[in-house]
Amino acid sequence: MSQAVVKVSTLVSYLKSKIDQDNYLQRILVSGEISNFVHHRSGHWYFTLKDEASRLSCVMFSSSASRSKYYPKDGDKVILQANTSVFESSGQLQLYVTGIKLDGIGDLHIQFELLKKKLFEEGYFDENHKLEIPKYPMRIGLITGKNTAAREDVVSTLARRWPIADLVEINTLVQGEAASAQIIQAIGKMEKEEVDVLLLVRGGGSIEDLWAFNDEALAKCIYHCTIPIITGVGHEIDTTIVDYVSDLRAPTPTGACEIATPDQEDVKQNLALLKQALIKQCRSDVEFERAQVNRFKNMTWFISPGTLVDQRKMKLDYISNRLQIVSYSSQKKRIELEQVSQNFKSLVSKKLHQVGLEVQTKAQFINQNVMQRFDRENKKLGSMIHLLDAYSPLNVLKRGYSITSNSKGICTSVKQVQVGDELTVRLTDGELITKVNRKESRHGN
Amino acid sequence: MATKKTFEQSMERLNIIVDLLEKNEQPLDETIKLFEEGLGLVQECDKQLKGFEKKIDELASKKVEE
Amino acid sequence: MATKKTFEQSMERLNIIVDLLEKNEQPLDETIKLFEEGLGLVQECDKQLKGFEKKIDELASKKVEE
Amino acid sequence: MATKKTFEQSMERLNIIVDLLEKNEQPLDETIKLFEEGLGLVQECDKQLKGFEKKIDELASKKVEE
Amino acid sequence: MATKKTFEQSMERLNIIVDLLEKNEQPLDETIKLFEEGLGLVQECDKQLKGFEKKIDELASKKVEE
Amino acid sequence: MATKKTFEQSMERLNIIVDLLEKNEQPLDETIKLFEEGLGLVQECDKQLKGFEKKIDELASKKVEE
Amino acid sequence: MATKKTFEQSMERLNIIVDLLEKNEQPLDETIKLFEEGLGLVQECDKQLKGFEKKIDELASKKVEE
Repeated sequence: MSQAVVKVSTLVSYLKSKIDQDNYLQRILVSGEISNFVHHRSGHWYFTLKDEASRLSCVMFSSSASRSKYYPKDGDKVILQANTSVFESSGQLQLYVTGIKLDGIGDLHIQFELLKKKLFEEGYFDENHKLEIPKYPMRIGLITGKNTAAREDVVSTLARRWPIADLVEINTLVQGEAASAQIIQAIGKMEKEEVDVLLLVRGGGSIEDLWAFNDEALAKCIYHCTIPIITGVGHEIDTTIVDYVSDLRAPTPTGACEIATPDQEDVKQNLALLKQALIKQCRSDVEFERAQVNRFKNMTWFISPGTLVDQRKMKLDYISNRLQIVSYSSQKKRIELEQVSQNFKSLVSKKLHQVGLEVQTKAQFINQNVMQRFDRENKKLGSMIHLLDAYSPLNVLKRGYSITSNSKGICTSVKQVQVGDELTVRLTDGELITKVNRKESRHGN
Repeated sequence: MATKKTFEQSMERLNIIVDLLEKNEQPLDETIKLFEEGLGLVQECDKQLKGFEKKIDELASKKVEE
Repeated sequence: MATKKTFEQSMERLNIIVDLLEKNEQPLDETIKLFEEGLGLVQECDKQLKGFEKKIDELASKKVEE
Repeated sequence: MATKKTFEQSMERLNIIVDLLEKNEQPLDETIKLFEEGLGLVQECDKQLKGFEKKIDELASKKVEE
Repeated sequence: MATKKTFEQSMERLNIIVDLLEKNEQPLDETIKLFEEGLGLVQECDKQLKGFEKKIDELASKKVEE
Repeated sequence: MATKKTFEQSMERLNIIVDLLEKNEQPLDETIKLFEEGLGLVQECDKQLKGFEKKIDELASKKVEE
Repeated sequence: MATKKTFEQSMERLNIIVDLLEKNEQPLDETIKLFEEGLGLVQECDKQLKGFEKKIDELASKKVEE
């Protein structure tokens, strides 16, 4: 065995600390039957709680026992409120009881269940009928017993949590036969007081003690009450009819006050948060808009509005330049004009030249023609002269012939001549003037 | 204005205002108005909360009388 | 004129004006008018916003004083 | 005449004139008249633009002063 | 006579003259007359063009001065 | 006589003369007469042409002077 | 008698005379008369031709002088 050996006290101490630290084992409710009940002279109660299978030893110290309305006896079936721990001296597991009450169904329990069933069936517990509890009540009604711990709990809780609210208090009996009637009356007064919320509280007790809160009339009064009512009757384990019919049930009077009120610190914090949210949200909204405005402010148009004109200026310059085309127009016209002018001048001089040539040609032709004509006529005349010369009758004279003529003409016969006649004899180079001396006729002729 | 409202109405209104501002759907003018109103409500509520000390004294005395 | 507009109306109009100026299709006279109006609105919005900013600062700082 | 025209009308007329001059189909007298008119319109437009710029500068400087 | 004609009318007449001269059907006297007329028209057109150019220069320089 | 003729009439006459001379059918006297007439016409035409040329030169140079 | 004849008439007569002389059928005195007439015609024609030539020269030279 290599394991460490511990002392029993160490083990017990360890066990005790384990159990004490377990929250599930603290303030638990346990049911069972009492046996071996001892009321010690110190005021502490010692007993055993058992059921069919198990048993546990219990102690209820005098501080708790003295407050208990119930006095236990062996054989009673009870419900305990207790913390679990180990009693070190005996090493025994023990319940340290803080509250005790009778369990089991007695007469009152039967009545309670019947009334609960009846009211439930009649709709008095209907959730839809329950009024809403105001979040920030400024006028809180409190109905409770005078000088009770429950009242003190409520008042101190209110002072701590929500001192702003006005407390309207009506003290009533909270136990006994007259209690429920007083409470009904108090609720009526509270309605007149116009409180925002009404607390109906009472400390813990036996079912008999709390019986006033199981009253049918009170339940109906609470049901019809126009003010939201929070009940805090008894401790956690105690449930009464008013708890079912009220608008909200708290486990304790303190709990009722806590439900009815906000914690002022929470509210202050909440308020601060809301304020921060307000400022933040508003700032971011304004900042967003500021960005928008700055965007506009920084737009080209507003910083250098000249850009609005630039485009138009360029257009104007462009068109103004294009207007200068007008000089091109005159240039073109000038070119056209010069072309026409040159054209017609050259046409005229061409014409003059052409006509001059024609005249010259004609003049030349006339000259030539006329010259040729002369030539021709000259030649013709020349040939005539030649022919005339060739056929000239005077040619025979060269050969020695002569022509004799008298005054009557050429003499071809002697008969034409008389002696004594004067005759002209023509020779090739002149004439002889002769006189006929005699005549001789030739025979044969 | 806010003084006539109950604390609860003021708080409710404040929450609505913060919601509206968070949604940010209202025009800027409205935002400013809401902001102003909200801040007024905060101050009003704050004032009420701070006024409790005086009141607790009154309460204490009242209790004694009963 | 612009003073009677809410901030949002002014901003909306500014958007329209800036769009128109960007397109630059309106006649010159119109451009001048738009520019003038736009400038006025920018100033107006700026003024309003500054007012708001101041107011927020004042209101927010008021908390500290109290 | 031209002073009663808006900038855009003048520019439109200028475009027509330039087109006519480019086509160069009108008689010479007409060309001169068109050129003269065009020149007048250019001066008019220039004047308007300068006026616009001046006005804008005034408005912008006014803005700065505020 | 020619002075009352527009540049274009003169040019038209000049073109007709050139056409006539090209057809070469008219007598020489007529040719001379056409030449004389044509020359007159050319001078007239030249004068008009010079006037036109001068006027354009004047108008253009006037623009610059302003 | 020929001076009263237009250039074209002279030319026409000259053509007739040339034709007549070409046919060569007229008596010599006639030829001489035609020759004489033709020569006269040539001189006349020549004179006219010279006159025209001179006139054209004058007109053309006149243009330059202007 | 012959002077009154044209050059052509003279030449024709000369032809007839030459023909007659060639045939030589007429009596001598007739022949001589014909011959003498022919001589006369020749002189006449020659004279005429010379006259014409002179005239042509004159006209031609006249043209040159001018």
